[in-house]
Amino acid sequence: MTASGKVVSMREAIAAHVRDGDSVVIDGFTHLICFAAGHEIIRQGRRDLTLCRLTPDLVYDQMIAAGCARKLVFSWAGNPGAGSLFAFRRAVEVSDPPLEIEEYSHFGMVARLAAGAANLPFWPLRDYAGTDLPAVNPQIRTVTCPFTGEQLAAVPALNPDVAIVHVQRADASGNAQVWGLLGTQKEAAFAARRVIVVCEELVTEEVIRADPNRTLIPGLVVHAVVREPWGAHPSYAQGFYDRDNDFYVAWEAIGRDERRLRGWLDEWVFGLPDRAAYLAKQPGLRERLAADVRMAAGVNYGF
Amino acid sequence: MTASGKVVSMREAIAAHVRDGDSVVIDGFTHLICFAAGHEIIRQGRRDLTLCRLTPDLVYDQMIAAGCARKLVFSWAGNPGAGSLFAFRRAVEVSDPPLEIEEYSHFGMVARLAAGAANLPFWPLRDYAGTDLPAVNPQIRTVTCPFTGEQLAAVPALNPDVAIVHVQRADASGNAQVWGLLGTQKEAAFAARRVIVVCEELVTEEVIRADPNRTLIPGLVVHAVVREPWGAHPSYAQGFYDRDNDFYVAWEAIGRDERRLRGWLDEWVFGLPDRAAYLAKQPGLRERLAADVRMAAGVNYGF
Amino acid sequence: MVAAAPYTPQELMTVVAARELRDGEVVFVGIGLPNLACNLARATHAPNLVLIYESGAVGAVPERLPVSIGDPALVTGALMVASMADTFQCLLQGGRIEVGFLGGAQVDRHGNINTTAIGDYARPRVRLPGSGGATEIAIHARRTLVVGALSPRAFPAEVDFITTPGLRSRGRTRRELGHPGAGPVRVITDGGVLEANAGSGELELAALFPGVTADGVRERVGWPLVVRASLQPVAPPSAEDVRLLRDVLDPGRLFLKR
Amino acid sequence: MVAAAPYTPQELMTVVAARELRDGEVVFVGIGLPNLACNLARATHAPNLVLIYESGAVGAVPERLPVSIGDPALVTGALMVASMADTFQCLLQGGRIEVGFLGGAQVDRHGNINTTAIGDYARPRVRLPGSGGATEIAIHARRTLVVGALSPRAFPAEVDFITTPGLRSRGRTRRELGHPGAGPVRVITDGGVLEANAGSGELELAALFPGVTADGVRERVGWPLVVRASLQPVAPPSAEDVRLLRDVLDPGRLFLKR
Repeated sequence: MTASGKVVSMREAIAAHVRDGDSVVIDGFTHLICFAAGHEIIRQGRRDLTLCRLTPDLVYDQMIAAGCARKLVFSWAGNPGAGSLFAFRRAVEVSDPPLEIEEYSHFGMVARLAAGAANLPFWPLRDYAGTDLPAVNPQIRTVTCPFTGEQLAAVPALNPDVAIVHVQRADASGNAQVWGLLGTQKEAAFAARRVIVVCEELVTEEVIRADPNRTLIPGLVVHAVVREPWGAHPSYAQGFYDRDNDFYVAWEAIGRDERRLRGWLDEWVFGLPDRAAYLAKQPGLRERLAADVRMAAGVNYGF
Repeated sequence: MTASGKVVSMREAIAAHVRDGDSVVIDGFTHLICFAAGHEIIRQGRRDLTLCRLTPDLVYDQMIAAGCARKLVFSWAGNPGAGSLFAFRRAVEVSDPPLEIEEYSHFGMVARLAAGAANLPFWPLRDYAGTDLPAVNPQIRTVTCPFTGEQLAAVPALNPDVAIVHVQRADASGNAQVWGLLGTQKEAAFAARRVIVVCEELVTEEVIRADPNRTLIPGLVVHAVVREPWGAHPSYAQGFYDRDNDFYVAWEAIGRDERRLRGWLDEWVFGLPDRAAYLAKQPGLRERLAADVRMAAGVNYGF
Repeated sequence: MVAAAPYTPQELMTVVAARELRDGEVVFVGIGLPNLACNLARATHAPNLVLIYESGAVGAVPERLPVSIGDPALVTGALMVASMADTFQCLLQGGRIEVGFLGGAQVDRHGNINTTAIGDYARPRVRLPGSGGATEIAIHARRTLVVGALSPRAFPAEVDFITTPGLRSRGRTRRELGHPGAGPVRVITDGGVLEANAGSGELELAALFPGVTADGVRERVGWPLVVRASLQPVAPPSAEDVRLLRDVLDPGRLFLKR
Repeated sequence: MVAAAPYTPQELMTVVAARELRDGEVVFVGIGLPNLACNLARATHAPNLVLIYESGAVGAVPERLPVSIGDPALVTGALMVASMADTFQCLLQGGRIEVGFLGGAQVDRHGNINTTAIGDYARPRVRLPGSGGATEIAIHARRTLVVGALSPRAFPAEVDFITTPGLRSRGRTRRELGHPGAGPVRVITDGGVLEANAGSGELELAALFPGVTADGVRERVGWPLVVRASLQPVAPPSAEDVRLLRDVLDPGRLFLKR
């Protein structure tokens, strides 16, 4: 795959790589969650997706509300620091049929993605004994150590059809650099069959090569590169913009009311062509959330 | 443990933390191999050590020649880019009793240290089928996946008594930052019962905190911090000094001749009190090997 | 004598929780009130606490109260950002965490926590967020602290769903289950402190807040709570504690009710 | 016609090895001559080769010939430094490597490689360095190339010790052993190219260097080597190839004998 062929618009990336019925990870642990990709998936009307992530967050709540999801694979489904994901809760508590769920703890989800990335069928961990999680999830099993005879928990590899990872910067081949919290971006990218890298800045290969220890994902596993500044809002990008906590708090009232949520989707997702329009609709955003400057010094790679 | 109490001389660190009979990892994959620590272990006359590392390199050859080692656990015992480790070869081919060996491939050794770091008793990997390694090493076993029924290779955790890791910079608490090749420094430090961090530069905590993504080893697992500039020579430290390839080449002739090797140890290890004296004895070293400047730009950690 | 500052039970609960931490300890910090208590401890008697968040921030020194456990303020100035795999495998499973600090939706007689579902799992009356990292934190931390306000609903005799194992889970002890940590040694509530009885595997009332009676606590707990013969007194928060909580740590009242 | 440059068999072997690589491929580079061949390919027909070293350097563009696979020149200007765990688990075991490029001390009839010991393992006549990453490279790379000079000792019918599995190991095929990669599809020697016969699992002579006869190769191989009916001709190195090898890539003759 030539590098230049990888750089596409979000619309093109989603159209080419996300299909009805796919398992999808839009990764990010609080940090670098690509809302722009989730909104484009909603706009393109994808159905029957299996959405996977440790922390579904607001974007999966929006995708559930928009009818994209058949199943959720997760470990913590809340509105971080603010409360509930009400579309998720309705889908589990009252919808008929309910949203299918497959549930782990964070460590279990990290282990599943690590196994997928490593091309191992399972991952061993010391977890779950005495809890009710294995009783409701037959994918949590045990494995016996061939050296000590100990019984450990085991979870199966997660190899999603598509991983969408937002990063601070990438080159046209998809070599991607991230700093701040790393989520499971690396594991998701290595585990997935198709990888879309979304970046705040599209940089030259020289920028990447100047600091190779910052590269989290090599371009050789990446299928599409999308430049989408502020594409993670209301999540954040360290060094670019802060989390929009006001929106997370506001989502409580929006999400709780099904009609209001529908109106929000109509106005902010279906009613807009792309992320540029989403940003143009919020003129004060940059001033309110743009990151302060706290530069780290560089290091010497000479020899 | 208070931070200030951790900063000691190499002599103190080895005296306090390396004991006869210990299993020891002096880590580093070509990069950042702490010869200064190996020489101090020789000077202090440690015996019956189990030396563990993927690539034993010249420093383990020297330690074997000096009689420190009872056993070697490894995956590639050569003089990288130059030839053989002759003290090792003699110890296996002709010494009576021979040096005990326990042998894996690189992946197996990485997996052993990863298991040790993660407090797992074993690590699964797709490896070794069809090779003779399991026949000579009963620690290479198999494990069956509880999901697919596949049989995978398994290696046991390696939890050395002591890990000695050389790094570019650390603070007084042992928070250590590394760039360039990472070896298995992180895994060795987390796997070991006692950890000695040896640094090119002892920096303030503020330097570490300015770029937290560069921290490879947190101080909370570190027992001693030694400031030892050029402590990895003839190995190298990216951004500080190049590998002394001339010495690696010269070692072929020194190592091949047992008497000459003994003479080398007398002159360069037993005959010197410490690394400062070793450096003083090689006045042109800095000029010959000091690294060029190839600075990476810093990144923004603001929010 | 200086008059005690006026304070709410929730504020005292947070202060008492903070007092449980010793300076220099390595703490795995859960979301919500544990986060606030840890940052209060760091601002008062324990400036060298090493705060570790499941997001991978190690040695965080947040300049503002982190809204979530993935707040960017946890990264800026931290000692380390670990990958989540390293955080769970090497730091937590590796036995490096001295204290796990959790909030709980429901805590039962044996210290088991339910943050998964109220009612039937398949069709719950209330679907809660789930484990997050709590399951493994409570298994691996050398000791676990839990903080939560008393109510019969929050403290049932037995939780509907064990998300996070306590002192005894479905009849099996931690030793039988192979859990390395001591489990929930103390549960700090807004009326007093419950403490583990290692023999019975039950939580018992060990300390009372000023103005609260043992019966007042028992009314808000769903099992016949054992009350220790000699209850420890609990000192009210200092004026400085209250000032820090209200003016510095949580001025926006994200966690503390007015 | 331009006269062919004078060259040594070792130089031609290196050039032929380099020709096996297609531009843009992802190559896991072994120590020694493979390293030289990969860097020659990158300097000639395959500028977009992605060179990956087991040390963790990904997309290396060394400004000098790396002396070892952990040379600092592999890091400066690389696309990525991966941890060794990620290099072996995610890149290699993850199936991301198109070509594994190995040198071998001993290669047998079935392409098995011995880099462990000549003679008895417990008390070897010659103790070799061991596997390094070769065992897993040959298992996981989609195809493996091996480069090594012919001699009866270097090409025995059966190796004393299988460090690295070939096409068939102790009677079992790669499929039976569950190996994902195709194994050693070609062994480039200083007399010609041996190629895998998928049916028999044997290496066969498929191409001859100029001036070398099939019998000349058979004399230096320890089993009755199958010679294909139609042998491919091997073009001599270009003057530019020879210049690059001698003046640019290995001026110090670290790998190439004079």
